[in-house]
Amino acid sequence: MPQLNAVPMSWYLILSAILFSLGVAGFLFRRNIITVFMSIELMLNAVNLSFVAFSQHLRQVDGQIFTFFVMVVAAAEAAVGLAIILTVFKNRQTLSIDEVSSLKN
Amino acid sequence: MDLILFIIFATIAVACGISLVVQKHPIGSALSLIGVMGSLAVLYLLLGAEFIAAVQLIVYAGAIMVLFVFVIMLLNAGEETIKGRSWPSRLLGIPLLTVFLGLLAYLLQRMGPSMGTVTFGAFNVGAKEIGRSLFNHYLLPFEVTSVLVLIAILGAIVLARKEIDKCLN
Amino acid sequence: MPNQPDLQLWLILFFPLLGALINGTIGRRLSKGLISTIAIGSVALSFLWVARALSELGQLETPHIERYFTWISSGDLKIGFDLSIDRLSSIMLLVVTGVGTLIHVYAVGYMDHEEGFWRFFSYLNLFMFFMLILVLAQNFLLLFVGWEGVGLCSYLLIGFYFLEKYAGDAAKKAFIVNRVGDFGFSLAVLLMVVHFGSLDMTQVFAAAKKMPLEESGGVLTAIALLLVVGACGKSAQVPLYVWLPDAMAGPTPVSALIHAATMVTAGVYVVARSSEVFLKAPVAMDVVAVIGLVTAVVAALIGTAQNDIKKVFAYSTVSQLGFMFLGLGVGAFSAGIFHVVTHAFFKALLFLGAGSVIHALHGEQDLSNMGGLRSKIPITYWTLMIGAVAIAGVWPFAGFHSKDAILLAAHAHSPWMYWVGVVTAGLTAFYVFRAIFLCFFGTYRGKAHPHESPAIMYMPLVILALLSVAGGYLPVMEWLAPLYPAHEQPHDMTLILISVAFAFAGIFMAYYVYILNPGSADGYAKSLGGVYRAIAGKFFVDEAYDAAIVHPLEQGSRTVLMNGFEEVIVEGGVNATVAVTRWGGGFLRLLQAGNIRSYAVYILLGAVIFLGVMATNGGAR
Amino acid sequence: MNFFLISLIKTGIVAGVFMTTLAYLQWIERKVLAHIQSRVGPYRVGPHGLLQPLADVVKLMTKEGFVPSHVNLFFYILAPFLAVFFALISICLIPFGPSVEIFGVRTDLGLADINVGVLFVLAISSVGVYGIALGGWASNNKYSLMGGLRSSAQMISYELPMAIALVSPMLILNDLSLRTIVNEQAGYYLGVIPRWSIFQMPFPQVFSFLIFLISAFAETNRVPFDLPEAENELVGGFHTEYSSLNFAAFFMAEYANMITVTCLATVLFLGGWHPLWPVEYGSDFVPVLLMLGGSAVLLFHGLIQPVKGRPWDRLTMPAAGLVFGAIALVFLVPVLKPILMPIFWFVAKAGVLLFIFIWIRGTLPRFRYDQLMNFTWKFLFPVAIVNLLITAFAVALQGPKN
Repeated sequence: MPQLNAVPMSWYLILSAILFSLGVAGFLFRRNIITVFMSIELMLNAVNLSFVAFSQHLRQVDGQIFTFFVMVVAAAEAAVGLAIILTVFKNRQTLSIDEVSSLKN
Repeated sequence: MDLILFIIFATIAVACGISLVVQKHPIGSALSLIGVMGSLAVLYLLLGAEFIAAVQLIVYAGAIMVLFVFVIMLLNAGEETIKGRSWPSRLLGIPLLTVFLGLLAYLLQRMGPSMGTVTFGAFNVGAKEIGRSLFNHYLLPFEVTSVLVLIAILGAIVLARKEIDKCLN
Repeated sequence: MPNQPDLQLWLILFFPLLGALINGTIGRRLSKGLISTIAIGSVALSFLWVARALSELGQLETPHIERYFTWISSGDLKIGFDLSIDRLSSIMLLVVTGVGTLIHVYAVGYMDHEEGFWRFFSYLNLFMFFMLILVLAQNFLLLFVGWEGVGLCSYLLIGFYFLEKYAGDAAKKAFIVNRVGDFGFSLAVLLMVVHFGSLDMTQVFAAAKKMPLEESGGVLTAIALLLVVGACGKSAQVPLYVWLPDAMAGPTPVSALIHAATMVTAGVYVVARSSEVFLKAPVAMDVVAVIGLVTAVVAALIGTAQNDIKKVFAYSTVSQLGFMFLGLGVGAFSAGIFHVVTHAFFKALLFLGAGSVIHALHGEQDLSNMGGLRSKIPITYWTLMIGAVAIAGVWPFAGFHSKDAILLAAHAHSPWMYWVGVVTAGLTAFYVFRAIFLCFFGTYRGKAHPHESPAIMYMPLVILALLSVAGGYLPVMEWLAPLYPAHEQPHDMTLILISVAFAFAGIFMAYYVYILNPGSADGYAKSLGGVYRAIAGKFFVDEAYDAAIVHPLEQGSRTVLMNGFEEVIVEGGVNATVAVTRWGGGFLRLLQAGNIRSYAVYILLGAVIFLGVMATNGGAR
Repeated sequence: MNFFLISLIKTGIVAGVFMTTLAYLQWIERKVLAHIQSRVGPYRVGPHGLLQPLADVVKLMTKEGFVPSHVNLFFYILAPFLAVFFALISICLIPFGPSVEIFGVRTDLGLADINVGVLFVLAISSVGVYGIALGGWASNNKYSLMGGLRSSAQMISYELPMAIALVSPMLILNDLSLRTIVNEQAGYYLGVIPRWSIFQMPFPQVFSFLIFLISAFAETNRVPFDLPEAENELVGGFHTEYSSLNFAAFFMAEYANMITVTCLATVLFLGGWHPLWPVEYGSDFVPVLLMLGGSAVLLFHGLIQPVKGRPWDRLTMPAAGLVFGAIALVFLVPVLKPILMPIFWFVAKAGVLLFIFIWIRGTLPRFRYDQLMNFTWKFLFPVAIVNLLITAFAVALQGPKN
């Protein structure tokens, strides 16, 4: 048990690994497009966490810069992806990812 | 102190993550994702990344997830229906996932001890440093990202304009 | 180079380019007056700038070089965008811009009724631009740019009436034949790069000069011969002369400017420019001389049997170029350049005169439909006459001086060349005056109503006529003397008299055949029989080329390339690829069930494999 | 532990004051609206209606907390608490005054001060939308859903101009910590013009202040942007289905947001606790004079010339007048001065802004939804951007700060 005011670096990484795997699980076992999308966001967050942890470990800003970029890209992705989801729902009246299996209906 | 905070918020994060996966209703997943993000923001603070923590709240929790919730409400997405099958995910999903986790755990425990510990305030990065490095060293990626965002905006408008109008009135 | 005035030589290039751009882009909307003002103005401006530069430079003991920027820099090969003026290029500059200006003025009148006025003048200005690059270039690559550029412009202008098939064909012919020469030229340039590691003329020539003879022999000869190939292409020498007569398909000012005065002399210019190389390669010199002589004779012979007035002058151009090459070949570079100058005057004059005749007859070019125009278009008549006398080499007209300089040098080199040259000179006189007589004397055999050309057309004629009269007294050779090793210039009066006599003989023959007893020509032709047919058929060179090169090429590409390579290898390969792809796709399609979660599983599989590799060979440290 | 103790005390004080202000803000609003509409307003409960808020609270608490059927219970309960939580939390970041000496303890007036305070205020206000949106969605009612959707869309849209309007003073004051920002605004031009960021060179931030104010109206769902609770279109908007304490929670959230936003505006644009004109010109006596004037008026109306039909006034008004006088005297005590003056100025500025809020509610009609969106996207946003650009250029021209 380390002293109270110091967190082992690896714990952060373990946490991010757990979150990432949770995201993967969500992606694999959920059928709702939106939920799947959110699982992707969860994975991104997990990666961000390890980025920031490493930037702390290496005493460099770059990790946080990458996190920043990841966030921006995630925002863009969310905008477009949700728009796509809207369109899909309009065209097929379903959000189940297994039914959306052909490019044209 | 740090350790306690870390444990608290890590637990919250993991719990929310699990609930994201197991929640029946998308809104539930969305809220649990927000929970994850919030606790991650706190962890960022612990890691001395104030700016990133704030941006995490603003961008992720404040903008992206609002969009998610908005869309979920808009489509009034209900409980998900068991229709269609994906044999690969059924057969390979669980084993692959376990193997994945195992490998990650192995690698981590191998590199873990050499990593040392994090104490709060050891290395704080404020907005100034981020900005400096962003606008000097990472200027080109920044500009490119801005273009990407512009494209995304256009695409979103083109894709969803009619739908949103229709659903709003 | 220090302590030299900055003359902004680039402006010389810039004006025509600007004119070309303006006329080429928005010319369609401009009025004819504006277009012609721009075109003439730009050329005149660069003429004035050349004059100013030369007056600044004075004696030009050392060439004046202006280096602007590094154009190509690969490894230790640095090629700059450098312009230079030395005594040689100064003369060429004056001729090009001066004659060019006159011809532009003339063209305004000549092209007045034509379609694509703006197009014509933008091409013409573009040609001036490239020609000036060619002349001003300080390194061979830049020179090559100009070289190709003038080729392009001549292609565009020959094919100006691209709706007629013959124009298009002529253009293509000129282009393709020139390719042969350009290929040689580029090979020469590459050789220079290989052997001298530089293309800057001063460096190259310096290197060539101090290259010891034993090793220089091969290389320099090779370079020189390749240059000669290029020059033959551009200056229409045997065996590559065939494009020039067809090039008459273009408008007459073009024939005058490009295919008589300036572009075709580029070959001569290049040979003279790289005289250092040639002096170290005597073989190449002899080749040049022989080529020139053969060209002169052949072209002159063919010229005697042509009925198209422009064709006649075209062949005379070829033969005159032959004379120039003869001069170069026998080492009389200055004489050759001198002939370039004078020839630019009187040949431009002849062509413009012919153009004015054609203009007068509304596009009639056949000598057999002319005649008796002396009284109808007097100015044209007199100027043309002066030109004819000049080209015939009658004292004291321009042609006399330059041609006799060449012939004397030839005699000094090897007498038989002199005799052949003299005979050819006689032939020249004969066919030129044949054309003159058929055109202006006797009775009018045509139907159109001839009318004198407007002043804008005959003023250039008059100026050129004056130049052809007095041009012989320009101190060109003295000016060039320091550039070239002085070859003995024996003012052997007898030789001069002989050549003049031959000239007069030619004139008299023409007079006898076509004036004293007209119509007798056919009789002589019959009596000559096969020879005449051969001559009239241009020695069937074109047909020979067709049979030897063009037809085999077509057949070869049809059978070997199309049926063989294309269908078997290319299509076979494509089809094989298609088959493989289709088969593989058919297999892989089973994975592409369109189910995103399945894809996710595959991705996860990849990630697991990656992590496994990392874990096994101990990454992540 | 001293630190924890102090912050505990401070938190307690702030919380108490904040809550009371919330309660009385509503009373003040009703009064002001009433007077705008030439009514009297709440008057019966307690002297001059002063106990009205208490009565309201009691009423709300004693009502039956009715939960309609078919609601998603968890979120239905969660929503109001989220709203209140996010509304209350951001007050911790507001600095009310400089660091002062109280009973030998030097401390900052204000709870927390973090380096990226502005960003955090933004973050919290942007998260605040969930309460309303969820409430609207969870109560399983189309009007509420509309309200929720509208509020979320509207809040996202007004985030942008608000954030951009916040950025430009940041550029000038070049720091993100609210306390530093206020300190940056200390001092005067020519000895009289305060260096608040709405006046501060190189480019006075008047426009960004206005933009911030307007988008603040939208952020707090106030008139003229109260689309989410537009009575005449969607019965009660997102809180149609709510009653008793949950309902109260939403209202608390709204007023708390108002206060937070006004405090933020004060800190960012109006120079926080810095007086309007220098102390040497006697800005210290402003509160005294105000209070004395107020007490004089009260005493006059209470004793000499009472208003008809208000028997209680004879008692209450003089009493109030005396209280005012006492307060005025308190302001004169030199020991308390360094603590009270900054707070007075801060409260004064925030109060003026709050009054403007109420005033506008009493004056302007409600926007239509498309007008609302067009307004932010086609007017506010571009203006904010242009303002940001101009500021950036001005700052760049001015060169680096000392």
